[in-house]
Amino acid sequence: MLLHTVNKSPFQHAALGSCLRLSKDGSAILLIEDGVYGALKGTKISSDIENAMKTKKVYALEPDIKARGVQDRVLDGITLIDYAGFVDLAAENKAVEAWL
Amino acid sequence: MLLHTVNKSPFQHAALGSCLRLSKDGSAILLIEDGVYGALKGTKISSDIENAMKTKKVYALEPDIKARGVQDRVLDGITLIDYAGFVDLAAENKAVEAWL
Amino acid sequence: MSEEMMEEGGGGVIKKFCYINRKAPYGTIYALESLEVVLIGAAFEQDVSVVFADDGIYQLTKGQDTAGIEMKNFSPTYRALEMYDVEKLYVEKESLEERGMTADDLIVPVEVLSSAQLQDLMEDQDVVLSF
Amino acid sequence: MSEEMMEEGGGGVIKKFCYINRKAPYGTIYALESLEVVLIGAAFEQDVSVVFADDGIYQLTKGQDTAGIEMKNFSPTYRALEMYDVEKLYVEKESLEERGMTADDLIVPVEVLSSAQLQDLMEDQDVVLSF
Amino acid sequence: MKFGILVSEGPYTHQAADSAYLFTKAALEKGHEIYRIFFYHDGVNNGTRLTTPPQDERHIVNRWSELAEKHKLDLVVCVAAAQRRGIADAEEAKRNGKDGDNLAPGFRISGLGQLVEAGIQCERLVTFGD
Amino acid sequence: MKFGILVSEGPYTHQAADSAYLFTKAALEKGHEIYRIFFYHDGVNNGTRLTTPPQDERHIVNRWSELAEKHKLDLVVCVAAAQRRGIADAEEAKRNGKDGDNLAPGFRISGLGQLVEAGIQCERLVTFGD
Repeated sequence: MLLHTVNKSPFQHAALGSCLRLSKDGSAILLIEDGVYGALKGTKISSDIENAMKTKKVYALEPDIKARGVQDRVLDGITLIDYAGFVDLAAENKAVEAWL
Repeated sequence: MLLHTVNKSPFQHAALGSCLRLSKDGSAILLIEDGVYGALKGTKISSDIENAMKTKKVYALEPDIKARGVQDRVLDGITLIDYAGFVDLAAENKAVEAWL
Repeated sequence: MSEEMMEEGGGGVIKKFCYINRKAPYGTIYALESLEVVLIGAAFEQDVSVVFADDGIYQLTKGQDTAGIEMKNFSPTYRALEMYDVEKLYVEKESLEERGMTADDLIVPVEVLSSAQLQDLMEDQDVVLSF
Repeated sequence: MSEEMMEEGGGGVIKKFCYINRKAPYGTIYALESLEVVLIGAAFEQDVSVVFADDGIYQLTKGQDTAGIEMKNFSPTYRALEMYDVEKLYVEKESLEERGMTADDLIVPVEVLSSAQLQDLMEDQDVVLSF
Repeated sequence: MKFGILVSEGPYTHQAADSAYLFTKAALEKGHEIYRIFFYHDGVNNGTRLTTPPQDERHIVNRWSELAEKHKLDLVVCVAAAQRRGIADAEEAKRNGKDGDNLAPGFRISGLGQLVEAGIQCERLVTFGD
Repeated sequence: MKFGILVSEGPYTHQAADSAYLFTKAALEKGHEIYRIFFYHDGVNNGTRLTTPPQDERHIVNRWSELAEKHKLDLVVCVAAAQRRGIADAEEAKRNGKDGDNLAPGFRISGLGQLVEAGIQCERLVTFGD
């Protein structure tokens, strides 16, 4: 499967929406940089990502989460990883698609 | 009143939405660069701009419209202007706010 | 560099300056470089308002820890704005709500305004700088 | 510049390369510089697919006239892709519909795929380059 | 009328630099005064003389230099933004111990105060960015 | 595993350059090979030696140069993108009639073919951009 990375805020950009629409069930989605705002509870897009999590695995880069001070708001079921974990995900999946 | 400029595609960015929400009735909105995609008929955001046109004046920069090959799709009621017209609008309004 | 000579170049004019912050910190540099303008601008003794809307409110999130991305955490600087006599900080209510946040989640005291109130505030400005 | 020596550096390997274009032309340079990669990449004789989705479909709009913004109109170059043996051009149906467009509005013949078909196509690739 | 222009993005990558140039030219043609053009964020990259765009593309940097010479424009590159991005005149380069400089003719490097001052002095400040 | 990295944005303005660096470092620490790091679009601006960021900020360009020296990395700046944006080594500068150059140590300028070739040779190509 492909690893999909999303680095844009879902409140400002359509990138996360496009990724969710065009990624296959069973694939992995990694939220990085401003993309980590998509990993949070209680926002207007939380239900979109919760729906996606029924069929896809969602990760968020912990250094980016902590930088933004949102570590206490991460949705249950999202796996936090560090850069080493990002490298592992890239290696485990067949190719990496960046939703720029 | 303020002149509001929007230079982002409404399909990729939230800038046009923020501009419509935070600009006052009676003010002028000028679509430039990729923002001109917001001036077109038959798109999923056409009704948003049509609603806005009930209370605000909407302009689009013709050189940007033509560059993108969309001159035949512009919504009725949107005024096309050139750079000289842009300068006039900036001069006529009290200040210019760019929705970046 | 003739900057020092120009710093007081306003010549007694006082204008209403509004800085509008709509972008999140760290993902791009706009938030940091906007703050640098506000700090420099404070020396000109204008009537300054700073607005945070859309993702700009994330600039003020408490508990930022940037060690893991090797960038400087500049959020404490917002607390210093008061010392520069930049005291009018506004946050849009709708932007907070969309993100499930309240003013309590922010690192500095702010005035929360509705979209309609913010429209009035911005309409009243002489100079609007957007970042 | 040792580029010429490296141009054939593939050493007989044939991979499935997919270029994904999701940005409009002219507002940013990504569309133009993506096209430059596709043209250079054609010399490597890989199995190339070019996908246009989201605002990327605007790259292919007929009737572009850039004289008024003093930029080069690069849309005719998409017609030249065939001569470089880049023949698999795909456009997402949903992206067209959201913009009120059909394949007839585009400057080159393309295959229109649903989101689901595009998912399958992308999942089948070895290398995905996004612009 | 007295205009100030803020350019926040670099050449070629975003259209902002083009829009700012065409707006400035149109304002001058209409008889307005351009008090200052301030280059901030990646906008400072408009001020490097080392670009060599393809022959069939507009030369954004030279276009600014020529317009500045013709109309005596004040093109100001923000020093703090320039230091982060590697834009330097000979004086800046020397001060920072660099063995080269790249500022284009017609541009000068100065502080952020020049932007605020333009906001005070100009009747309109128009921003082109991303 | 053999990785290629594509960096599409310049230093400081977008986090992409930081993310690419931290990913590369983590990959090296895990024993992977970094076949090449290719700088395209504004990413070419990572390769200027003229930056002087504030003392309390990371030095993005020097960080690349140091990592390249330590791990013998191949840092390739796209020539076409570099010409548009004013990044040049001594040879490029001479060819284009420029009176200066600014390429940082550890970087080299080459063609876009180097990106495609990295896509062919590497088991994974990871893009950092905007």
